[in-house]
Amino acid sequence: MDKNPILRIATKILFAPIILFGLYVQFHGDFGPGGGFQAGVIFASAFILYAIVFGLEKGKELFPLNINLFLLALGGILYGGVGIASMLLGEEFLSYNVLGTSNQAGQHIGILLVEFGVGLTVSNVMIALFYAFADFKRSGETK
Amino acid sequence: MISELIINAFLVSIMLGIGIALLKSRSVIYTVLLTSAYSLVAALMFISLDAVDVAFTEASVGAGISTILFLAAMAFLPREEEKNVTSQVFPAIVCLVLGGILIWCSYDLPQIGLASSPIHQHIAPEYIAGSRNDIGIPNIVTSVLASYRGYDTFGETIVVFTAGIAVLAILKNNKKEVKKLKSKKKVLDNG
Amino acid sequence: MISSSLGVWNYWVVFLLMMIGLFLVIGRKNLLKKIVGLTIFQTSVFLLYITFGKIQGGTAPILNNINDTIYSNPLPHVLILTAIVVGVATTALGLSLVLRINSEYGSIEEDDISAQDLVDYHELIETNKNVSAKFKK
Amino acid sequence: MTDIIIKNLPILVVICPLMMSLIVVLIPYNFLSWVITLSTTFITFIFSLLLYQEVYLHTSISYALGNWAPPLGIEYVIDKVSIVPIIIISLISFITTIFSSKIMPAEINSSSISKVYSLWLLAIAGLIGLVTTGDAFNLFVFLEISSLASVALVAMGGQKDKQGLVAAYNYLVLGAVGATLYVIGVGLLYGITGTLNLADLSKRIAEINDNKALIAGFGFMIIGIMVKAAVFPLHIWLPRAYAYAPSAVSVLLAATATKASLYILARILFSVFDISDTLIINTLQYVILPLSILAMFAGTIMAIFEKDIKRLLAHSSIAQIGYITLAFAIGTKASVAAGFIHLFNHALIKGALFMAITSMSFYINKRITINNLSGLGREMPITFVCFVICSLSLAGIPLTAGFISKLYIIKASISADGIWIAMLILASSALSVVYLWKMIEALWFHEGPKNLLIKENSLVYIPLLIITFLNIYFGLDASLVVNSSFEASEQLLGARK
Repeated sequence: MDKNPILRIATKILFAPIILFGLYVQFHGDFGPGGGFQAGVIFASAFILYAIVFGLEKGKELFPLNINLFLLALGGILYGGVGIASMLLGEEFLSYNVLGTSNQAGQHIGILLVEFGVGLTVSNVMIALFYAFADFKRSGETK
Repeated sequence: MISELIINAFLVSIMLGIGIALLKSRSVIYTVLLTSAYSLVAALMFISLDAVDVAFTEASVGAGISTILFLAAMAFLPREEEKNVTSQVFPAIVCLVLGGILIWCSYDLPQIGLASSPIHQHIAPEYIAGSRNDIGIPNIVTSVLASYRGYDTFGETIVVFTAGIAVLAILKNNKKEVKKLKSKKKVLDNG
Repeated sequence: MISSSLGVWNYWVVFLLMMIGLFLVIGRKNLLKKIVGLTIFQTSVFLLYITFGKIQGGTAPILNNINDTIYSNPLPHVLILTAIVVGVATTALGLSLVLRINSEYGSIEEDDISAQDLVDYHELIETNKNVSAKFKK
Repeated sequence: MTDIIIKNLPILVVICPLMMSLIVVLIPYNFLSWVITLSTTFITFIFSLLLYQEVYLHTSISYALGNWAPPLGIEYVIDKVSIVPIIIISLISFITTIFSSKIMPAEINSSSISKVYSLWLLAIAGLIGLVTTGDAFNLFVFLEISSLASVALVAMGGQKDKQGLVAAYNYLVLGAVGATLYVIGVGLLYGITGTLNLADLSKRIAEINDNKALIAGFGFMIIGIMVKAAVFPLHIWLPRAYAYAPSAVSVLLAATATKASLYILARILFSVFDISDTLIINTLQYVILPLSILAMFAGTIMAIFEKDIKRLLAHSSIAQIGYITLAFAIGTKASVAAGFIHLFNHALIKGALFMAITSMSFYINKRITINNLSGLGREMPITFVCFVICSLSLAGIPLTAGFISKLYIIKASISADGIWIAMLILASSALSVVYLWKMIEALWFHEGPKNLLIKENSLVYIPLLIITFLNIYFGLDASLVVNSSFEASEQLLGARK
């Protein structure tokens, strides 16, 4: 598949807009439909498309496995970290009110961070799942 | 309002058709594609039921990523399902009992779209008011998801994380390494 | 009258879809088909929840500045967002297990697998019996 | 700082393992990941002890997550009831983590150890979260965390024996079906009441009378949880999952996994729904009671004819779960208390038995069947003396923890006019001696292989010694367990009667 010029060029053209759309969905989730999950999946789809068209090795060069694993945990840590921060500031777990100057500002900051954490974890898990499934072939073949 | 219900009834009938096709199909790729179509129709149905966020997620997760995973897995799996040899009477009875109970209780379920039923009166109005006043975010689903029930979402992030780690741990084990490990271990042969 | 019977039709089809999903899970012997069934089963449950959340004449729960707007119930939407992601997590884990089972057993049919397991189990008991008999003298 | 900790204790017992699981996965050194896991489980145990103290000061703690007052937000409820399973899970997970230090690297290849410890912590956190939550849907989320993590842990057994994969698959599919049935039940109840908070739900259910959807919702919730709790005949996933999991995982799951679900079962039966309601009384009397009695005998008889030891112990677990549900089904305060006592004691007993048997597989690279147990008692005296003590405890011999729980179950059933139930319990206990004796006989009275030179590893047997000591200690001085259980059942049933 990596020989087909139409697919390669189409992928190169599409890659950036998909990421951009992912970012839009991520940060526009407060105002319209969207949020961390959807954005995470869209992000992941860009990298999966790249890996499908250019091959898994190229995909891994673009997005290495160890960074993938790190970000995968980081999303959850970010989410939990927001909760722990609010706990340290004297409120209950995940009460965002204390994070900002006013209650509403705190809620905004909290929701933004939390959604970002969700997006990070979801996108990286999806990429990791795809890598793991696509990679399975090779460990099967060497047997 | 009738038109909405007709659209719903139409979509749900398509889903029923896909479901029956799934029962009959023996080819794996056909099954996977039908599942994807099923999710897509479900997403349409969610839109017509006002659940835009859910529709978005179902379309991207259910019809998108799930299908990619199914297809990626299918590359290594047999293409055809073998004919069942054993009897399917017992599972069929279980399903019929389940469906029977649900249909039996469906008359006591709130009528679809009735604004006076407790589900719409009890907590939901507080979320709608709170989203405007306490949180200040137009998308109520986001404010409930991330703030009111933020802990559920945290749990869900953890579920996704768990699945990711689990799949990595399950698929990444090389047979060779296990064998090396076994020989390294103190092997006490009884024979 | 029409609206209520259409509504009941809606419920009933959702229940039928659940039955189809559950039947695929417990009635089929193909491991991949079981996971497909699970997806169908779960998606039908999502439909049930979202159906509960609908209000007649309502709109999507995104605030606008028009007064007297009726919003559909956002809570079921939130729950189902969670459940969808849980569902895909289950699917992914199930698929990874199916892949490994296929590479170990060479089949994803339940009957084949349990037949192989039974042979292994008897072998295990038999070989060990001989071993201990040797030691007992 | 301390007041922050005290204030947030209900969430800390869950968050601590949950957050650390995210960190452990990034640790490249296996030993370090074990150390972190061990300290996390230890801290969790300390937190749960502090929580125990707090609960007995305040009788019930409600913790509103995100500071949204329930039923708007999610609520954590710790009372004298839920503290029992929290203590069980955190205690057993700590002891089992010590046990896993040597066993885990022997069975799982080194590249996945840190992931396995991450899943290990996730399973523990999921179970504790399941118990602490006061929200019906949050319960589902934590149910899924714990079951996905346990499935993955069971699947790790597939590195040694391919049957582990099938066991994990069946566990996953049946667990998912159970969870989905539970979600249907919650959905139906939510549809008619409009709330997800368990306390609010029970208030609103009391106002509704004669609604078919209520009955159906109750039924689906109960069936879903019964799948997870492996109540007969929905137990079919359990024997294989326990038998083919890696050793340490078998111990953890056998001792904790079904306990949390059993607690949820009790909680839904008694505190969400009204125990004096005919629906509940009928369910207890005509569904759960007969199923429990069947479980007691079916599990024991399956165990008698089983040759694979881990499977044998798993079958015996089904019988023991039968005792617990039987105690719940009798439905008096004394019997529910007896159920909680057995919940605790069975975790200790089955944990110890699995630990003894699986520590053998550390020395002998084979599946353990009744035949290759021959003569090992003298080769591994420490391990198998502990095994014998805990077997006696399982059979219910005086001076052991198992005796106390049997005593209270029988006492409760007699006082509830169920002499025949007491007779059945005694009969099933007598049958359980058959399979226990079969193992003990093989261990101590059969001639064994001569060329074995086993040196028992201290890190493997110390946790076993601890847990055996607890078995004896709670057999001699059961006041702590008995009092906590009676307080728990008082709180669970007292409010409604």
